[in-house]
Amino acid sequence: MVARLRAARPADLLGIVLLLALLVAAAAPGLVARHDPYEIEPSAAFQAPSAVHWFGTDESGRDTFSRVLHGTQSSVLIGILAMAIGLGLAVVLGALAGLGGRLADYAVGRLLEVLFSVPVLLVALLTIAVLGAGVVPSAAAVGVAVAPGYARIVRSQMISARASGYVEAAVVMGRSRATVLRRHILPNVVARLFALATLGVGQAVVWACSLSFLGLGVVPPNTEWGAMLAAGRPYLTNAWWLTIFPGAFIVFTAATLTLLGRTMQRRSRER
Amino acid sequence: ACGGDAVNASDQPRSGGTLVYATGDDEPTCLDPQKGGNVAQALLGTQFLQTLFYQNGSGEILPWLATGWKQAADGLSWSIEIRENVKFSDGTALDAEAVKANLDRIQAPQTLSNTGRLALQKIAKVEVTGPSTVRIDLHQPDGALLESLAQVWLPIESPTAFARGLDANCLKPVGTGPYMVESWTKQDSVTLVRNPFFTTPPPDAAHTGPAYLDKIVWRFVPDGTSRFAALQSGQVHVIDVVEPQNAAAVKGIPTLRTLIAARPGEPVELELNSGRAPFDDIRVRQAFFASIDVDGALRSVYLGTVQRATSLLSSATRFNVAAPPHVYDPAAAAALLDQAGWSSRDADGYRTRAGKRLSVVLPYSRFIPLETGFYEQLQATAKKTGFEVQLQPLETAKWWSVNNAWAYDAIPVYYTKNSPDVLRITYTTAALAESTPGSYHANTAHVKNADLDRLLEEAGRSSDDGRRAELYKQAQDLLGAGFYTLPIHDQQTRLAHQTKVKGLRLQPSLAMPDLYDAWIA
Amino acid sequence: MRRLALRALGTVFVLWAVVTLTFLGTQAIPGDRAEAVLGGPGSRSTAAQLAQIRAQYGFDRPLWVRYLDELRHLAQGDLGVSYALKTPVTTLIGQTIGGTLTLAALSLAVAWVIAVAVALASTRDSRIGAALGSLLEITAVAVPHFWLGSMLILVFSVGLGWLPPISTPGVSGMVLPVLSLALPLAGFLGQLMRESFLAALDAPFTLSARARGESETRVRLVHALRHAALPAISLSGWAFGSLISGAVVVETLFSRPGLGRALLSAVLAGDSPVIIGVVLVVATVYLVLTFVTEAADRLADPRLRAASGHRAGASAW
Amino acid sequence: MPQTTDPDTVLDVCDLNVRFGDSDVVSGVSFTLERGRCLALVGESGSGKSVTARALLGLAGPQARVRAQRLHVLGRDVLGLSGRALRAMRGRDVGLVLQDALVALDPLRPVGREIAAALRGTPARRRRQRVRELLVAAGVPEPEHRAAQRADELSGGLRQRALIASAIALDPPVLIADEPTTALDATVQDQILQLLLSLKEAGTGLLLISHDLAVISRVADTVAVMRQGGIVEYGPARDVLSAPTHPYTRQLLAAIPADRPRGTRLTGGPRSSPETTAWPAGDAELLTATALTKRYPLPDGTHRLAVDGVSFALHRGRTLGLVGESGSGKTTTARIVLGLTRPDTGEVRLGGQPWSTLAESRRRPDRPRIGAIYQDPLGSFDPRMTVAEILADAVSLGRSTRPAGSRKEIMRLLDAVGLPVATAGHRPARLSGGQRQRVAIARALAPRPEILICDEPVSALDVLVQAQILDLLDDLQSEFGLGYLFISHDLGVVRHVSDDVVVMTGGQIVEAGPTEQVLTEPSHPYTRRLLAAAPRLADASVRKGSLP
Ligand SMILES: Nc1ncnc2c1ncn2[C@@H]1O[C@H](COP(=O)(O)OP(=O)(O)OP(=O)(O)O)[C@@H](O)[C@H]1O
Ligand SMILES: Nc1ncnc2c1ncn2[C@@H]1O[C@H](COP(=O)(O)OP(=O)(O)OP(=O)(O)O)[C@@H](O)[C@H]1O
Ligand SMILES: [Mg+2]
Ligand SMILES: [Mg+2]
Repeated sequence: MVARLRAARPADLLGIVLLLALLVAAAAPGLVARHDPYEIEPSAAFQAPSAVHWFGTDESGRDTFSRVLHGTQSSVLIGILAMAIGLGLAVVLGALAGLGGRLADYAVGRLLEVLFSVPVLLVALLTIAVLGAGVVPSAAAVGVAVAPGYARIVRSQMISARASGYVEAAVVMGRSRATVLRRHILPNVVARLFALATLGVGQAVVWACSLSFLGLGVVPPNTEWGAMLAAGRPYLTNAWWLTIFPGAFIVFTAATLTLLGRTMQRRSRER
Repeated sequence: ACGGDAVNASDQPRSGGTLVYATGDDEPTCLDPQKGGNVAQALLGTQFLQTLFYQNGSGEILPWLATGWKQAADGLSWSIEIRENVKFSDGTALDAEAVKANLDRIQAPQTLSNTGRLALQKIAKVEVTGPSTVRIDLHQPDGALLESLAQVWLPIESPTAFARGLDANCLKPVGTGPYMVESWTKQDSVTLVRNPFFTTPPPDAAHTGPAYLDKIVWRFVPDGTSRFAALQSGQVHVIDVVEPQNAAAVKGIPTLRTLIAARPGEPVELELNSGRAPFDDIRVRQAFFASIDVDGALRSVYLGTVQRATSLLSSATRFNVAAPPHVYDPAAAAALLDQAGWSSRDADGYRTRAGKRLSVVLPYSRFIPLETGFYEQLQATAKKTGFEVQLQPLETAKWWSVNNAWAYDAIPVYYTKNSPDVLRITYTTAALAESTPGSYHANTAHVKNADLDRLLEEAGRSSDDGRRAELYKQAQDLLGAGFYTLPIHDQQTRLAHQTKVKGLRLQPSLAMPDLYDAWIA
Repeated sequence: MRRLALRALGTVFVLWAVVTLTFLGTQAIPGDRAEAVLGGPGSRSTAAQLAQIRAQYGFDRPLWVRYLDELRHLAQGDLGVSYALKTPVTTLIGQTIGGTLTLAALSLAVAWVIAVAVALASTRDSRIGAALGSLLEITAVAVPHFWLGSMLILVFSVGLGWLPPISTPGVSGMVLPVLSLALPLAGFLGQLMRESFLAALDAPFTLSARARGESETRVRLVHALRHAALPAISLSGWAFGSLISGAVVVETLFSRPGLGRALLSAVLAGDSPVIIGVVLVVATVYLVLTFVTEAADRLADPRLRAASGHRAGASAW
Repeated sequence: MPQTTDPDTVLDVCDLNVRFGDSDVVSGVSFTLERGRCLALVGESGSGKSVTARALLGLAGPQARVRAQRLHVLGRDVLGLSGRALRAMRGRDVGLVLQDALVALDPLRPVGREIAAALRGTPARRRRQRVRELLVAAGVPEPEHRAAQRADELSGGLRQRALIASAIALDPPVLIADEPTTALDATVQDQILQLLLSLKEAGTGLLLISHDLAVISRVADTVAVMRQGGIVEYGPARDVLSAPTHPYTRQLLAAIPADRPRGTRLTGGPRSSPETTAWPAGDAELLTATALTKRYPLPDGTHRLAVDGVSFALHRGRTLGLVGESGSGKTTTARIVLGLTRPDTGEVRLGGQPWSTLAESRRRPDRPRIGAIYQDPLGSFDPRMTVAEILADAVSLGRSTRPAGSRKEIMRLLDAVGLPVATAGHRPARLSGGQRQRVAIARALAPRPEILICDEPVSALDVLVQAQILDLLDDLQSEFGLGYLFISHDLGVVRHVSDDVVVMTGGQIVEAGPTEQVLTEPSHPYTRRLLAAAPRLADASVRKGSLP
């Protein structure tokens, strides 16, 4: 572990440190944030950032720092959930196309083309329109919307794994299709997807926030970043902190995860 | 309650120019307010449509497209004189036939009028009695008839234009106002130009003759931040639906000014569905009101720019009776709930009765002028007493469905109307519309009270102001004692404009902006 | 010839499937369709009115009858009339498509210019420079459109007063919307390009170009850039599609009339003719663009002209 | 140290050192080169040959730290030149033919343009003509047509020649050719060497880099043997190749399989396995292939006959060599034998039983009887598995439960292929090429097969490693009585390892028989052409006499 850490580049280390910070914020926001994120205090509304309220307070006098920190949980949860849904669908579709023979491949290929030609956001909007607003619907919407993109990747990875030398070597050694799939193809594809998923969580967080901005995200008073942004943005000119900080956290989280995902991609390529 | 910039005498009004108005209200689906009938239509319609009567700042009815009127002794018939030599902007003449055509049209079901139709419910028939006189026959006396006919939702439009069909009329209604519709680019803007046939300025206008402005571009800018930024950067001249924080900011900007006035009717209020549990119990309703800190919310969310409403009628409506507002009193609320049997609490701190949580469904929508922060504070304070408030942000159409289906416990509403008769429309048993389920019902609080019905019916029939005042007071007291409605703040017209825009005023009947006198310095 | 015919057939199939999916999607939106027609603030519709509308629009017919009806109309080129706006969908799309396509095309172009500039400026020599470059890209990708748009408004409209916060037909009104869309995309394209640009700079053929005495500028412009552009070109069709999604947000933010905003309000209002019409148009544009990017791909990469068959698709979104 | 006084001296290098980070990749290298002469740099992979060459042009890379007492090209000090002067020098004074010809030309541009890019100072209208002349000079047929094609539309040999054409575009007095013939067919290799020789005769000073001593012996006047960044032996080619003084040079020479009879060891040292064989003697037929044909559809609707009427048999304890130029159908034949490709007609029988006609599920139980090793061993390993896991998987025959004693079996396999136990924990990607090939062999041996199909198993390895692998295969054969199908395009290797040999071209077998007979008295003209082109040490008699 130490040796591996030493081999890491500064950017990787930065990614890891940031991720740890993020995880702490998601798991135990109370450790750092001293205020109750839901506690209203109308008389303390719109206070600029200060020693007491690091990120200022919002229109209900709630502490923005606490809210942002507590928001990590739902935002990251949405990101992860969306990714899980998206990748889950993608693996099913991609596996069907990559391993299911020509007909299945053709059918899935057409389906993906169809899904690709429908704007991502529309798929998300329709999902929300059907499911209603909330954390899970938000995640489902983003997941369903991004699934075709990942399905394409999974498909091509399945195909390239299937055509790889190691699969051929396994066939020559007399391994059955099931064994080859279980021991070689799936583990290799899934290992790559892990990096991809990390990249995707960041983007999913961003997408989910966009839904919130359009008024379709998480139901108040949930401390999700997108919802906070949507609520704080009207006060952009008078209380900039309500827009800047949640936004910065979205960027920060998405960037951290992207950084990490890229590191993992590079590592798996180097291996 | 309303007013305009006093036109500075040293500034000579200047003709010409294009005024850009950015509205934050929804884009109408039809420019003809006879169809449907909402505020968005009224805002635009005020610029190119006019009514038979005009209501001035003190609530008096003045002639406008009508020149005179006479009520029969039994109160069941009105005869109205129509102004002569008035032309619609398509060049056709206004006459008695045209007025009858309009009143009939509003009542016809295929017109799909809502606001107008409700206002004319008491009309039995309209008859042309001369080239410039009509007679309106009623089922029962209607003290609010003239007030109704002074609302832009009941405008007099060109019957020639009606012949084009409902949809065509929606695109380009033809009226007698100072401007006329030139074009409508959906989801962008409506362009209005000066009406060359215009002869009928509002009675309290600052000038006569044609409007000053060549053109008005009425842009739909739903995003409040962008709207205000556009005003600040000089890109637009006037904006409406100015958000409180921006209204506060205008005070520090010398080139900008606000123009804010209450609209008549019922204020923005929270109504409790007394038709189902838990709010079928008056104690629970009372406890709910006592567990909400309205004042605190208004002060913080609205930065003190909005006054608490104290009456069931807007401060701009005649006969409103100020009552002491409900105060935030968690202790009293707790006591009431204990009495009502909601005495135990569950793990999340919410009150329960017989294993059922004290839960309140509150659907709201963006078009109701209350900020998200207000709902959140309501939710947070009510939680302390043990109410679980389930907020449901909904899109407009969905919100109406929920409303029509009675699927709410508390619901924010408002009703714009220039008459205390609004109470009859929204609180009588008839307004429950129980005979047709899934239908619109104005009685959102589900009030079913024969005494109240009687009071409001009589008030609606009466034309004696003294009697009306008495009846409306009794009605308001009765409603107040029932804890159905929590008034929050008056619905307002909230404009901000460049100081170089002069002569901007509001028409008192509905407090709609009127750009007839407006000019750009 | 045969290939073209097959392709045309495939396109028709995709469009049919898109319509079917969207139709089913819109039908799944809860709520009364008649309410969507009468809807809008203050609709206050009576049951009689709703029933009237249901009969008039045929909402009470079975799903498959409505579906077949929809297909029949679409096949005749009739996109129907918007429930909410009561305008023919073709008119509505005609009014809005230009703005959205211009916005998307300009954003794509600007994103490309930025990405190419970043790629050309990047080297392996300076670690700090490289780290900074990739940090900027990663950050750009992570910025939500609407937040970026808000920040741009705050700085350039409210603060400096240089550019209008709500869009105008002129150039100045385009700058902020285009930037809001282009910067995140530039980050994405930049990542793609810079990586393959550096790979190309390390490739033996650039070494041999240097060994021939070719200048650094020539090596970068003539050799490396073309290689770097390949993955970005392949993804541009996809990127254009994603810009349409971004347009929903940006058009709302900057109050621009456009397909995106039309789509958003249609979804919110349950206005299925508009949803289906817009999606059909967007899908068509997407398909045309895929065709164009494939052609561009072939132009930029002659290897594809020789090899038949299809290449693996987008690697990320 | 030689001094630069001679005006004929084109390269003068004294005490060249190149560092990457904290590792010295080249240290203390010195040599000179004169006009019309050829200096060869030989040595194993990674010994610093290419870095030395690149340093001469100032192209060692931005991370490289280059120091030297003298680094003179045509009397000018490269280290003191500005970037602009360096660029002016490249191509004009020194031409460089890069190691990887297959990827050294921009795949997106026609080769004509690539060559024209080197033609600085030539007026634009003259360039076309000049490119044509250069292609002709480089021995490219149909120059007009070729100039319009891109590198990947050309065969390896043509690419190599196009690359040379671009390097000699400005007639530089010095030409550096880095492994110009590696990975080429013998016939093509021969053509390239002819071209280099003619350049040398025309007065160009030639710095030739290769790890192939046979190639060097044909062209070089002087040889410098490099090892681990330094020159271990430097002198006239004849002396170095016939009377090597440094043990390393001797090792290199001994490792050349060409003309070394079957069974002689290439690495020196004793056999690792006991001489006694555990397998019954006798000429048992393990596998027969009869009249195999395979055709592949082409994009234009026609077909290519990849394999056309191929028949042969594999015997216990014997090796069948399969030679032929690229594209002659060797790999396709191997895949048919392995049951990966179904032949259109003809049949493969395993131990007299049907094999190629079986359904895959029926074939599976007998699969352990045939093993395979490939040219690219790395690609044939699951990248996530360590060596131990790979071998355990092979030992357990794919059953996930590990049989008792599998660990011992793994150790035995590692030992059999001469790998240290420590390698068990590594992933193959971290091993050297030779080690990887050993792992591949160990894996193939695990199920105790009767037959090993080896498709170009040593083509990617350098001579010394190649020698080790060939010896290992030889040992294993005598120990276990394996029958080998050994595919290679390298006649020298095939000659060394095979008992019998078949020669393929265009999918057909043109000649077959015992190795010595086919390769000493070829009857088919194609075989004769192949043999004539095969490089060998220029003077075999000299070499034989000098061997210890
Ligand atoms: N840019 C570089 N950075 C770090 N190390 C390098 C670089 N280029 C070459 N090396 C190292 O320098 C050593 C010598 O490399 P070089 O390419 O000169 O070997 P070579 O003798 O040409 O081998 P081969 O026969 O395989 O071509 C190798 O160990 C290689 O890993
Ligand atoms: N899957 C395939 N589809 C189409 N053509 C193929 C396929 N596999 C091989 N070929 C063609 O069949 C011919 C024989 O190929 P094969 O790989 O057997 O040659 P080879 O002798 O092994 O060549 P090399 O020495 O380059 O490995 C070649 O022309 C090749 O292009
Ligand atoms: Mg080398
Ligand atoms: Mg081969």
